[in-house]
Amino acid sequence: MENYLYTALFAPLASSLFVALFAARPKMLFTGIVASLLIAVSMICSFVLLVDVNTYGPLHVTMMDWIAAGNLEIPFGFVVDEVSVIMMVTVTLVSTIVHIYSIGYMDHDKSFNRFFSYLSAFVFSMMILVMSDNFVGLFIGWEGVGLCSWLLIGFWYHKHSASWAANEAFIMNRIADLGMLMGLFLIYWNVGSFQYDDVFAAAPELPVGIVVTIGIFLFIGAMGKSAQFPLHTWLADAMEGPTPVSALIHAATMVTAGVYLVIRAGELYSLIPHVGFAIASLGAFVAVFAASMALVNNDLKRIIAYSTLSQLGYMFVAAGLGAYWIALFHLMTHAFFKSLLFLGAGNVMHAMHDELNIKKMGGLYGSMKATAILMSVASVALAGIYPFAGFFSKDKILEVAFNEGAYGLWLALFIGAGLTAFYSFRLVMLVFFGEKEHVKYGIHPHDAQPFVIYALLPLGLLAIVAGFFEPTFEAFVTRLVSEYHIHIPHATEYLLIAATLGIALSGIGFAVYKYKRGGFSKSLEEKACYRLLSNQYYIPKLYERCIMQPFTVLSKFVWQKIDMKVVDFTVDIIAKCIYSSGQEARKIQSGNLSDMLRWMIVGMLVLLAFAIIYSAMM
Amino acid sequence: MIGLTHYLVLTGILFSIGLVGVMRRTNLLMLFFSTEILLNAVNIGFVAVSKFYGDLSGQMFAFFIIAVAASEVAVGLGLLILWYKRNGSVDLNSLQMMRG
Amino acid sequence: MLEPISIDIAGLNLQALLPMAILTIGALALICVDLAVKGLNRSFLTMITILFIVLDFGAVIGYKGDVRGFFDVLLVDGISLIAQVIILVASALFLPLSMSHRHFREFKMAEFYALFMFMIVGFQCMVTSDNLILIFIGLETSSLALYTLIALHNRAKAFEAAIKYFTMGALAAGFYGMSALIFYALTGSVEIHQIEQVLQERHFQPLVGILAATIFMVAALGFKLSLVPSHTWTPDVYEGSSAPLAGYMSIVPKIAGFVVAMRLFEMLVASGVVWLEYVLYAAVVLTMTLANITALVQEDVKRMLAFSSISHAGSMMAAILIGTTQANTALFVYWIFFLFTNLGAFTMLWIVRHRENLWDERYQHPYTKFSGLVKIMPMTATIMGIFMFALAGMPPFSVFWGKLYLISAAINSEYIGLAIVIAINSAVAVYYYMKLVVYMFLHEPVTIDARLYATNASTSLKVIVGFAAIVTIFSIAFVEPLLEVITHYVASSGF
Amino acid sequence: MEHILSLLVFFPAMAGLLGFLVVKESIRAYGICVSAIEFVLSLILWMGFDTSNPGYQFVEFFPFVPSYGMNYYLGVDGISLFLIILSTFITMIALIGLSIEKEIKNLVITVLFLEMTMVGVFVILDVVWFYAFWELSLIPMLYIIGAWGSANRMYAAIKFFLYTFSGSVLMLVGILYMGYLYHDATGIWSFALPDWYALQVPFDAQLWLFGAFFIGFAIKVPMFPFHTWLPYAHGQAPTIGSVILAAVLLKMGSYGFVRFSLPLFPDASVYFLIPVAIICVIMVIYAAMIAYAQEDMKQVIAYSSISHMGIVILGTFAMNGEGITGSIFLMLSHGIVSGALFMLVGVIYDRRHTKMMKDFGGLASVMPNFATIYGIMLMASVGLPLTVGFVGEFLSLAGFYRINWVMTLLAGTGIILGAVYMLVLYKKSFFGEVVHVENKTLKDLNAKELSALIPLVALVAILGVYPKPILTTIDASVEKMLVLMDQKALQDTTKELLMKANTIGGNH
Repeated sequence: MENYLYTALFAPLASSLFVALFAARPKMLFTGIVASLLIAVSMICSFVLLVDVNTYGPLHVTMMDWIAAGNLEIPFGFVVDEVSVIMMVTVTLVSTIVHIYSIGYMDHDKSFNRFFSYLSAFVFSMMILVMSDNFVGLFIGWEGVGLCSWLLIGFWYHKHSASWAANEAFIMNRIADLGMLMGLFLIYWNVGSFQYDDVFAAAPELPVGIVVTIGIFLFIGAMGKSAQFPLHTWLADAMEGPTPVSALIHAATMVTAGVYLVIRAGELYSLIPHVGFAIASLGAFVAVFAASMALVNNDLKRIIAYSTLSQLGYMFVAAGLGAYWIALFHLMTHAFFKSLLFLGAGNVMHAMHDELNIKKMGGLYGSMKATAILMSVASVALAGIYPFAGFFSKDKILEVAFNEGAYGLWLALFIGAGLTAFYSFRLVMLVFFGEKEHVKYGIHPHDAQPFVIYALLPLGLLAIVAGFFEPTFEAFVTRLVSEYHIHIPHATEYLLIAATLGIALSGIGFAVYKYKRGGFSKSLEEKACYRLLSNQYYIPKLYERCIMQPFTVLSKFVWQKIDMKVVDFTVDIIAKCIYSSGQEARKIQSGNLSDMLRWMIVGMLVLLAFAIIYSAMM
Repeated sequence: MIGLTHYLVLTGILFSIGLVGVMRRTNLLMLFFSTEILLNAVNIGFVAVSKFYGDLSGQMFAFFIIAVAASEVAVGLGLLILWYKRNGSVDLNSLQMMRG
Repeated sequence: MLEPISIDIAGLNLQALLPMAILTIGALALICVDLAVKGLNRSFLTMITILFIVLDFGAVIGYKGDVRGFFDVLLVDGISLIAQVIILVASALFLPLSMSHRHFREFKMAEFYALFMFMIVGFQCMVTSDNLILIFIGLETSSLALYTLIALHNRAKAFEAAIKYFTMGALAAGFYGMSALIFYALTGSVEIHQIEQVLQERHFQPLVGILAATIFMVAALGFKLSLVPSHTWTPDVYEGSSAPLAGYMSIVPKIAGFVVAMRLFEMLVASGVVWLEYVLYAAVVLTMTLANITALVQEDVKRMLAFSSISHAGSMMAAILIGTTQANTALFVYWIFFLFTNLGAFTMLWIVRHRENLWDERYQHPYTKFSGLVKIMPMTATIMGIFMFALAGMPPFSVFWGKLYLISAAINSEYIGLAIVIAINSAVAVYYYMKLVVYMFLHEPVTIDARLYATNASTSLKVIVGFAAIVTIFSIAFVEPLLEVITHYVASSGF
Repeated sequence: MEHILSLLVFFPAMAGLLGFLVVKESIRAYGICVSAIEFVLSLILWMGFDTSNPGYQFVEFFPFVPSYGMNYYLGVDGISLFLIILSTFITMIALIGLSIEKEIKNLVITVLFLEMTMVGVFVILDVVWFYAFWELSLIPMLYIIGAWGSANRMYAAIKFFLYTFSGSVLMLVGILYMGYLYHDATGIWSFALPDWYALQVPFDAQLWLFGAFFIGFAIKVPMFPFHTWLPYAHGQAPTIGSVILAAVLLKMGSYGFVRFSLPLFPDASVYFLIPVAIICVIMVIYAAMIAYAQEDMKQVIAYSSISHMGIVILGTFAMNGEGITGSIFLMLSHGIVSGALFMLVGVIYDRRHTKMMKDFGGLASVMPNFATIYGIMLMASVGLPLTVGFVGEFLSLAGFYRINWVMTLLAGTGIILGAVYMLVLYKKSFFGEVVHVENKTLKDLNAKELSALIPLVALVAILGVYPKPILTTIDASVEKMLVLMDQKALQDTTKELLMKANTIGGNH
């Protein structure tokens, strides 16, 4: 089975390196095909491993040593267990589809080859992230996906906004990574190892304070990667990247790494439930917070991005409250329908010649039926309507919140569900139905190439049926992570389900009703509340004003005023002082013989005078 | 009775006169005179002390100083004449080519 | 009543006079020969003089152990031996510089060589005696000869330099006489070892007298050693005299002066009068620092080297202040290395000397003259650069080892402050040495005519430079033997 | 193999002397050959190196001045081995990438002499000779910066020289005082480092001596506030000068800390641990901020060097195997990465004769290979895992975490700020549209430049993925040094701190 493991891991790397050879050349179709094939190989191996793990249990290999210094030893070790194999399957599945999709999507791009190289590199990093058997290995993947995300967001580097967004994403992640590093150091100095097994075995023995600190630091890392408040702004800006990237990285896989981390470190977090609750609270807050921003946004991709944020919030609620398998389940289902949604959005963008404003679309159903259906399916799944995948996972999270007695969280999630349903269908309505606004701009949309649509079908299918695997999934995953039992009476449970379904349906209904009639009036956009939301609570502006600008000003100040005018100046002034004292001393050398003789005599006399004073004192 | 102290005071006075002369004079010739006064002041002291101790070396020293003073004058005057021939002046202030 | 004097010829130990006698006879003979034979070539004169110096050298190293002679006024001990060796070697190395490509009037005259030998005799007298009279005679003989040698260069600046040097020298002679008088009055003796004995018996009382005598002596020797504030003649005299003589002056008179200072001051510093230590300390620090900062702003390389030699003399004074065997050894080691390095540097200046002042109205060797020399004469520039870095105390070149040993001596006697001052001063000093390197290596050349820089070069000059360069670069090889020999001699003379 | 170290030190110098006889047209090839042979020699040294022996190997001993304890004493251990290889490697790479035509003969010969001094500093075990090589290395650098630099080169060269020279003269006083102490304790003069290691220096003396050595090393590293010579030196130096300066010369300072300050003065090192760490933290943040404010590409990298060296020193003062091994590895990686970055700036400077970021923009589309290599080096510089930059940085910070977590956190902001200035640089220069017409016709890397840069890229990846052979070799010697420190420590606090720094678990 080790061969499957290594194949699953290194096929993407091979793909990336192979394609990279042609990166500087003009488009070559085979690069896309080879990359897709290799990723597909990786996917197949992942599925094989899934079956294998199911049958024979986890697989653990140590490839080689990496770092050894002092007491520290870090190997390149990989573990395929119930959690990581789920992640592997999800990642490779979505990746394969995105690769195939990209062959169509990036068809006209002159950097076609480069794109596949980056994309495969991302898959490799993600595989390392999920497969590592230690925290530092995870950190390699963690940073690796960050790098690929930077490369891919800034893929169209000639656009200022793209490269800006890439940098923003990288730097924001770095901030969180620092927190994570601190967590790693703390783990090391208390456990002496980074291996998951060792750490989890030792964790119960550690003082609670330390476990809490570790938990907080690790979660700071997770917050960055999963774009939780207050490090969330990069995700929306990351939509500058090509749409397949958004689908793969910024919806299905990378951003869920934070959730994966919390699930992975579940044994640690279960020791410190209050930290878990804090995580859950933050998650619930983000769930509503992000959804509210999605309500008014007009940018096709940003809406979906906010929705991703919101869904990540849901996952954190589950993970924070200890329902790890539910978090993982939602992670998986979300990956399916959200990437579908993004890929559909990509089709729309292509059709609209990269127009993103949904106010300028409308009535696209006529020209791109397949996409419209797929996106609608995804939206329904997102909204959590039975029997679509989202219903099963999301509903479970609400139940968990209720079960824990965290009614506040439940309420927040409940509202979030309604909002989700509304904005999803606002999008669907504005894009596919209603007035054909795009005609004004002279655009004649057409649907994507057939193979692109076919590529999406598996995702569509999974978005519909994935929910039904819930019991199997639970049984499988809880072999590793702790089980979670819900003690709500059945009646209440059904009531809750009904309520959730109800609010979701009413959200959909409201959206459909309202946008069938041309949407809200313009006057609403003038309201303070609307402006607040459409400006994302002014948070980006706040960062700009309070962090970036002061930092720039301060940096300039430090350089020009402190470094040049104080530190360097001091050095120069010392040198100048010595030099100018030389100019002064030079005056002694007047060249006049009388002066020279006087110096001699006066010097002697002064000493004589001192001598007399000194002897008198003695 | 004129004792050692008186001679030594004389030495001191002459030496001071010499020093003042060295500091104040701007004529080279006068400057040389002043240095001669310095040496002769020392001579008086040596002879007096020598007599006081009844030791000959002081007087020997004095003789050597006289001899050295004489050769100094020879060299000094030679230089002075060279300078005078070249510059037509024996003023110290004409000796200021090199400075700084 | 004065005692009748009886002289025991055997007790005179006239052999002790031999070295001085050789050169005196040589000088007289040279003058006689010159009277008889006209138009002797300078090469003949130079070589004859060198031969006499070699003879002298042979006579000097013939000695073993401390010897007194000639009414006990001569004292040939370890330090005098080393000092004489240094004096003779330096003389023999500087003299061939007379054989430059261009002809200078003074080198054609037999008088020059005779005076040169008399001067050496003077220096030898200074170092081989602990009698204040003989030291005075030696001091004056050498000085008077030196004034004349400077004046023989026959330039207006040379006369000015000679007059300045002469006048200040005369004043210093007065100070010396006064100091000797006071010592004599206090102790009734003019022999340093007897003075020391008497003073120790009297526990250095009366203090004011001893202090006054010391002050006069500091002023007198300070002139010779160019200590602040009696240093003012140095740059002017160096500038006025020819490069070989300036280089010679930077080495030989000073080593003679140091030996005298060693004999006198170390006795006094050991007296336990802290104040004297302070005076010397102040003189050392002032001399090094003032000379260094003034050197920073010089425009002429020769003047810069003059200030540099003042500063080096300041470090040497530090050795005398410290006064341990290691310090005295350091002094000699330092000075030997300094001798070779300065020999090289001044010879280079002599080589690049041009008839006219092409680069500056006043200066012969302004920094600008050396601009971009590396592109015109790479070898010359490199060697000059090595001499400069050696003077700056850059390892592993010559002066560094002396400086190292000196600082170590300071530290071992717990003069940490002094060690730091020396160290900081060498950091300041590196600027002006480096300035020449910067001009030679980093500036663009002002002219591309290499001949301008070699008008005075001759084989003998080149040989001397090569020799100096080799010693400077491979100085490390000589450190161990030098240390061994010098430590032995210094220790055996009780310093 | 017996005299391989002497050969390593003096081969380049001999070759430099013979180089005077080589004609100008062939001198570049000559330089490359010599440096390649030297590099091979250093590799042979590595092959012959017994990794299981943490002590000095290939020792050569010849008493030069026995009466004063100065010897010709060479030896190499895990700490110095890779720095030697780094020196020879970087010299070779720098010569391969050399693009200067003017006075090239003098330049190549100077570089070969510089190589001698660099190797000498790392192999010599006699402290006076160490000082000699240390100072000698200034002269070739002075010449390189001053003669081949840009407009303000004189000022930069002189400042570099005077500043570092001033710092080291105080170190000389310290060295001699240490010799005195040794003589005092044993009655023998010795300046041999292994002898000194055996000496327990009294606590008060340790403090002063630490200070004296610190000034010399700190200026060389350079540590805040003694760093201001560095931006000028880098700003004005030609590419080859910057490459060698950043890659090797700065490491002499940090090597000094490991070689001298820690094992000779363990108590003082612990006593001054926090102040030094504060300086390091300031360096990291302060230099990173200044780097962000720069408009000149080369200055960004110059200041980033200061920032990285802050982490190196922090790791050194972690007093544990993780930190010190990490800091030495970080020296190597910084050498490779900053050398490569300076070389890359040189590439673009050769083409455009400007280093201002505002003059570029959109280079990624005109020079894709250049942009790729630059990107790789940039990522190594910000410490991305699986590049060489990560290993050292991670270990250094991890090591120091044991001492003080707040300062580690603050120093860790370096990885954020490093990303900020590097990415901004990359964005300004490589991303965006090509605005300047001159940039549209720029040629991508040529064969010469590629042959210089590709080995660096390969090393960045190889050492990032498999640093273990190097780490274990270093670590063995570091552990030996730590044991020595522990044995020598006079104060209980020192022993406690060493104990704490080197054990897992326990209270904080």
